Amino acid sequence: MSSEVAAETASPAKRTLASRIAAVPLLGVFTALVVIFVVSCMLSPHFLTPYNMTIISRTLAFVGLVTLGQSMLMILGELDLSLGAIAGLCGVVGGIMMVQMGWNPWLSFALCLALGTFCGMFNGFLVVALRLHSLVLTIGMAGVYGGANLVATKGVAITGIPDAIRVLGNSKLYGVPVPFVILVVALIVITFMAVKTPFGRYLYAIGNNPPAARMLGIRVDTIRVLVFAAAGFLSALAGMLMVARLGTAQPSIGEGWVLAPIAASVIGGVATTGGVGSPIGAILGAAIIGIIENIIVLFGVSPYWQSMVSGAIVVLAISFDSISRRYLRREG
Amino acid sequence: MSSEVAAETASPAKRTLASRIAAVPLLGVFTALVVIFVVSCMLSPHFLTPYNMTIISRTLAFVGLVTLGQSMLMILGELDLSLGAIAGLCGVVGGIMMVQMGWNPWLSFALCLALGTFCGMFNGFLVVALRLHSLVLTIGMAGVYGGANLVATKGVAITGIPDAIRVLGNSKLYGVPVPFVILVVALIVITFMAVKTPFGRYLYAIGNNPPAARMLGIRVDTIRVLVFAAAGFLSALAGMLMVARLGTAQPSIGEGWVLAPIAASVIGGVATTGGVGSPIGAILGAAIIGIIENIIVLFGVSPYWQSMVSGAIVVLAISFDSISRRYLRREG
Amino acid sequence: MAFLRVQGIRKEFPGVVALDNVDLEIERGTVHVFAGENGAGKSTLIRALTGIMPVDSGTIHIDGRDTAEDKSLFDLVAYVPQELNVFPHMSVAENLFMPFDKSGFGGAVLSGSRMTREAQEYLDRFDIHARPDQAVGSIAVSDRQLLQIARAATKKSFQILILDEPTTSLTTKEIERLFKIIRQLRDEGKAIVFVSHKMDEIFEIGTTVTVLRNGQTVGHRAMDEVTEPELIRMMSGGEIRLDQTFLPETEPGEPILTVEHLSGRGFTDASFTLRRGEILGFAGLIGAGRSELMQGVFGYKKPKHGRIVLKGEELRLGSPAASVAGGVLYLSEERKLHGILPTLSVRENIGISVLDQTAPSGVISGSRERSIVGSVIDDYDIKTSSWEKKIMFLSGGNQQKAIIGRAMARRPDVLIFDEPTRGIDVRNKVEIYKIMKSLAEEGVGIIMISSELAELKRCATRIITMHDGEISGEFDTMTTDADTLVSAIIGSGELRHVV
Amino acid sequence: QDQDPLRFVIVPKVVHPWFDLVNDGAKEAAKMLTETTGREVQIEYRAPQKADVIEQNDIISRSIATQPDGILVDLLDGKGNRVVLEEAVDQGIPVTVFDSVPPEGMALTSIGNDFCEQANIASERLVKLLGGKGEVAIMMGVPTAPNHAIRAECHKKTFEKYPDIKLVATGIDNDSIETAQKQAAAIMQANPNLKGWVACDAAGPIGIGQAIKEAGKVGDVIHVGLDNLPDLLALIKEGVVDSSSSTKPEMQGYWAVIATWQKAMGKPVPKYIDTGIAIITKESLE
Ligand SMILES: Nc1ncnc2c1ncn2[C@@H]1O[C@H](COP(=O)(O)OP(=O)(O)OP(=O)(O)O)[C@@H](O)[C@H]1O
Ligand SMILES: Nc1ncnc2c1ncn2[C@@H]1O[C@H](COP(=O)(O)OP(=O)(O)OP(=O)(O)O)[C@@H](O)[C@H]1O
Ligand SMILES: [Mg+2]
Ligand SMILES: [Mg+2]
Repeated sequence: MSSEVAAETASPAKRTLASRIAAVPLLGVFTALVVIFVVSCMLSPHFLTPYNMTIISRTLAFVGLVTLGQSMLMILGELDLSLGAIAGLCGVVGGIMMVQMGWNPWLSFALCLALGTFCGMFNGFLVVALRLHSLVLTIGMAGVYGGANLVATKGVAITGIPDAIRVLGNSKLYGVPVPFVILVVALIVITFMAVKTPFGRYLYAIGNNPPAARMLGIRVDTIRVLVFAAAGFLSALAGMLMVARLGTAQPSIGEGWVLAPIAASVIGGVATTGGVGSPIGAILGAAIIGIIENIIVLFGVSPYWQSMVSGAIVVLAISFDSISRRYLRREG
Repeated sequence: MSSEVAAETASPAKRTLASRIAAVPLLGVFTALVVIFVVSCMLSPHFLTPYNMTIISRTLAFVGLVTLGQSMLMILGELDLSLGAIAGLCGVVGGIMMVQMGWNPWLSFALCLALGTFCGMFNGFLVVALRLHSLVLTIGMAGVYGGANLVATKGVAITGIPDAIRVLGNSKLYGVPVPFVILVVALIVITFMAVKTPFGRYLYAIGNNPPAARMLGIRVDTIRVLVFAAAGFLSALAGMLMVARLGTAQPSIGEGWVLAPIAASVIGGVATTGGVGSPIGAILGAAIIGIIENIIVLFGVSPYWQSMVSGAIVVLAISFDSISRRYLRREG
Repeated sequence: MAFLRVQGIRKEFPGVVALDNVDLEIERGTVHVFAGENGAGKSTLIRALTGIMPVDSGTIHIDGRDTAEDKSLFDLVAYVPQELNVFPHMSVAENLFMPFDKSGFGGAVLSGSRMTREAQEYLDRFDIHARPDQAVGSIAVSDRQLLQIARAATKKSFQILILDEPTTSLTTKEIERLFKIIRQLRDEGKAIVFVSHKMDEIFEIGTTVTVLRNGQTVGHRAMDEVTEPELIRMMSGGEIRLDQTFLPETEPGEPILTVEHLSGRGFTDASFTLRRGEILGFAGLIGAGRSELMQGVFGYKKPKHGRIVLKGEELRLGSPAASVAGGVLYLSEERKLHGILPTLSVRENIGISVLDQTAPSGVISGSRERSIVGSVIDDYDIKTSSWEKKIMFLSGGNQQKAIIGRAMARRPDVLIFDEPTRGIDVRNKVEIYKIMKSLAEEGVGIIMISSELAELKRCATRIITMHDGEISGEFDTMTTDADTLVSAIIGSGELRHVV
Repeated sequence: QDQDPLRFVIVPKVVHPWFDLVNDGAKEAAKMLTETTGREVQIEYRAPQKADVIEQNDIISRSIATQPDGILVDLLDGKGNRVVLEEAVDQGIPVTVFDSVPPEGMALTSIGNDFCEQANIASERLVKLLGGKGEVAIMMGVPTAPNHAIRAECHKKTFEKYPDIKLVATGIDNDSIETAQKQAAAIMQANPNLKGWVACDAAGPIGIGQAIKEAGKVGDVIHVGLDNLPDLLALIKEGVVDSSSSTKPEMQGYWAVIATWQKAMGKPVPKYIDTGIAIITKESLE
């Protein structure tokens, strides 16, 4: 470290290429993504078709929205394991409103986003009020929200979602699936927020050193609650878009959105200990996982091997990241 | 421990009752357990029957063994989300050895415990070698071990476990199910280790402050790997006992042993941040969860409400713990 | 009425009254010193003045108004805590201006270029060696401490600046710089509160002083009306001689630790020999690489090349466990990061390093542990309301004493002390010198890293100077004058061997 | 006559709408018995949250602890459930098995049909529609769920009988429509000549149907579905999915209660009652 200090203060020319690369935190995951993309293109002729790209980008959109929320929470040093359950609950409540109650679809959509925001906020409130680490609290809350879903639906999907909403899930804008467009917009907004606004920087500050942030007068608790709420909102959005996509409100929506967003975030450089990483990295991580899952099927990997292969690749991806970072640091 | 406190302070008379209670970390969870037990007895005439006590204690035995391992890891500041998958993998490998290969049952049993130990140790090795936080690594490893299970069994249970082994899961010792006896023995050994041996102290030291532990000359990495290995061993033991109980090696063994042990540990006072709590508290937490699940069914709660009720009770239990601890501290 | 006025403040923690009926008046345009021994309540009082810690009773008036009625009055107070409190993964500029609304970056969008520009001004003014966009985790400790002070000064509204032991990681040059800034601020009419255990600093900068003992105010004085011995007597209730030296009086024995051509991150080609029964001082500017070298010797950071011989046997490089097993102990300068086990009790914190005495059979004997821990607590006068108190609730100085006591209880052969008296009060400093002396006389080899040359001259028989990662000289304390040492420290002059 | 109500506990495989229909049938039978015999029959419904033998065993044993007059179970895996069933029998509680096969050597009445037959009906129909040749794919449900695994195995056996039928891919949907859709889309990408699909669970055929629609392959790829979830029926009506085969849950619940009641009354009971399989096509829906 002292050498860095010396090098940096004395002459910028002295800094090696490796240390410059290490200074770009997204480069590792971006490189990995490109490598995986290129390899996939070579492995399967069906990979780089417009249709397959549509599938990948749309799948990424749903899990990506949840990943955005989860990664912000992780930067803050928190975790919410109930985001999937919130997505599912909001999806089915939306279905109930639109179909069984016959409410205006857009009103129902908005109300469900509000519901998701509220659920997230409630988690945040409990974390703050009870001074609990969020991991276990949200394990419990996942049971509560998932249970509410079951109570509301009795496990039966709600069919007959109005076309007005279905368009959101199934149409394209200049050839790009609408959910993916929404993800990109959300990513831009959140990245801007994270990088350029005081609020975003406080996120990092709290994740870095909560007592110090509190001492400086940053409203740690308020910010925590807000970020939980934002994550709830994004999950509800993902859930509603999935309902729009499927045309039915499935009670099982969100079940796969619990661990994948965490894994994606870590692959993308967000530390589980807080204060490090970026939402954009997390989305790149989610893209890596999505492409791997896609290529495994395209490539005809036996279904019995699928979970092993994708687990192994997650492990490889984070190992690669960790090793390359250490190597680059040593060089720098 | 509390008696030690009393002995050391200059004037014990000055200390209030509340502060004495606060000084006994297990009292909160123990009280909660007693209250829940008494309420359960009042709610259902079927609760306090020998048969029901048998099923509660036996169920507790399996998840309890995993909880012991997970709580030690949590005290160390780590988490292993693949323990359930290890239990399942060891269970089915045991089945394959005993049934399909026709190996000696006890040899197979021992080999499976060794396999579990190895899997845990491998996780620990990766955590140490790659300097990763264990949460995400073990999400990936859960995929790997769970996938290996699927590859080995193609999802089909292996039947025909020899009676020699089945006795372990189904017989009783002085009216107590053998798996529960094994849990109690393991608990005593581990508690003794945690409280009375240097190794136990090192666990807490590392969980508190890893760099400081290293400076004290503690072999931090070795201990990490050992505790991961121990957790793998205990999970394999739980998996094998479950095979013994069922008489078939079910590929789904261990699926429910991922989040429950973490929730149990936190209810029992083990912090997810490391360095705090005790294995015995974690087992009390697991007992609370087990009794609640039992009484929910006895009481005839609608299956649609079950997950919501048990989630809410987990949230209540940790809230109660957190609030009472703060209240008592303020008093003291 | 004084600008800041405190009346009858009381604060109780479980088992200890940290502040007991404290009164205080601080005027603008003065530097007000809080003096007191470790655990006297200085930091607690400061936390009360900043509004971050509620008090049990008493009032605080700022600018004539009661803070209980108007919390925003605390915006007039800027505060630098005793412990380093930075955001390691964030940039220097961000650390400097956090929280943004208080430092004039309150808009909805942060301007990176403006921040960099203004940060550079602060970095220049406080002479901090860092770039605005650099991660704070990668700059030197002294720069972090200065950065923290600069951060307080970025608070646009502040009228009162409170510095809780700001000089612990600073060198003379940096302290001079800091004092210049403090004087500037004082002359601008700000009120400054300053805490330090270094007497010369207090007398150099202070206008008035309030002395605390066991949570009570024992006196207020104008600085020029009080002498050093008087002040020390007020703090400790006893007499302490400051001119005494603590050089071991026995002859050094055989070499116990030999370091040959050791190189690693932050130090190159270091060779030296430590003998039994001597205190070997290491002097240098902060950032000279002394800590790195010693962490390399100890094995906490693996050296790249070189050889270490301990008691005639080659020591495994890069293994603290092997060093500890061989009788080498290292006490870090960063006790929060490398020392305490925060949520464990004082008993467990001390007990952890004497396990080979308390658990020879593999099982810890409670009574043996209590007797060893008890004698450590007594010997080192560790102020704690109970042995079972979590060590994080002890005052900074008492944490330090617990860590030292713990190391001593292990009976090491080689003790590496990195800034042993940082944050320790005058009386306890002397206690630590005495301990080092008697250990040395028992045959322990001691390495003492210190940034206070005066302290090294009172304790060390030999002094090795380091500059920029390399050993720049080796001197006999008795025969070397301060100027020679200083020129070796700042790196002017050839490598010298005077012994 | 003993006027205490008779309590029968139903333990399905998992919380699932299909079993609500079983429950409805059971209640129907209970009502009929209450009215005709004058002694009240109560139905208690206790379901595992996950389709996992271990959890189901916990539920069964907790039900035994309440000493009911009969237990009706849809076994997840006869061999794995055996321990607790034996405990029930030991305590003199009548046990009836529905929708599944009782463990070997246990003399329990069973109601329902076998999954293999259900799968065979679907795969044979697909083969016939394809004229005995072409590339086909199977969508497995949850690989560890025995009924899903049995169906997958029987589909495979059927296809193996026909030399010109080529099984080119197998997907796993884990009982999720979304996953089914993703997997089906990818598999059709990788196998452009794919002509037919069969499924093994209720979620699979819906996801496959949606993927077929989206890929614009309606009419080109034939899909014989499974079960009768509303979405699937809609797809059949639309002509995206050819047909489906479905068990009759109400009938199973009804007859399981009758059999248990007979056993509880000490009357003789048949060893097996077949409730049949319904074939659903576009025509039968109209
Ligand atoms: N949060 C806390 N909980 C319990 N006790 C505390 C807490 N904070 C401080 N104390 C106690 O209050 C007393 C005063 O501590 P304080 O930190 O104010 O001392 P100090 O004068 O700053 O000492 P030093 O020079 O060592 O920094 C000590 O006995 C300490 O143990
Ligand atoms: N384990 C560690 N983690 C992070 N930083 C460390 C660690 N150990 C040492 N450092 C850093 O190494 C840097 C170099 O040390 P420092 O500036 O303390 O030089 P020094 O010669 O040891 O002087 P002094 O001992 O007077 O501080 C410091 O920034 C210190 O924080
Ligand atoms: Mg202090
Ligand atoms: Mg240093």
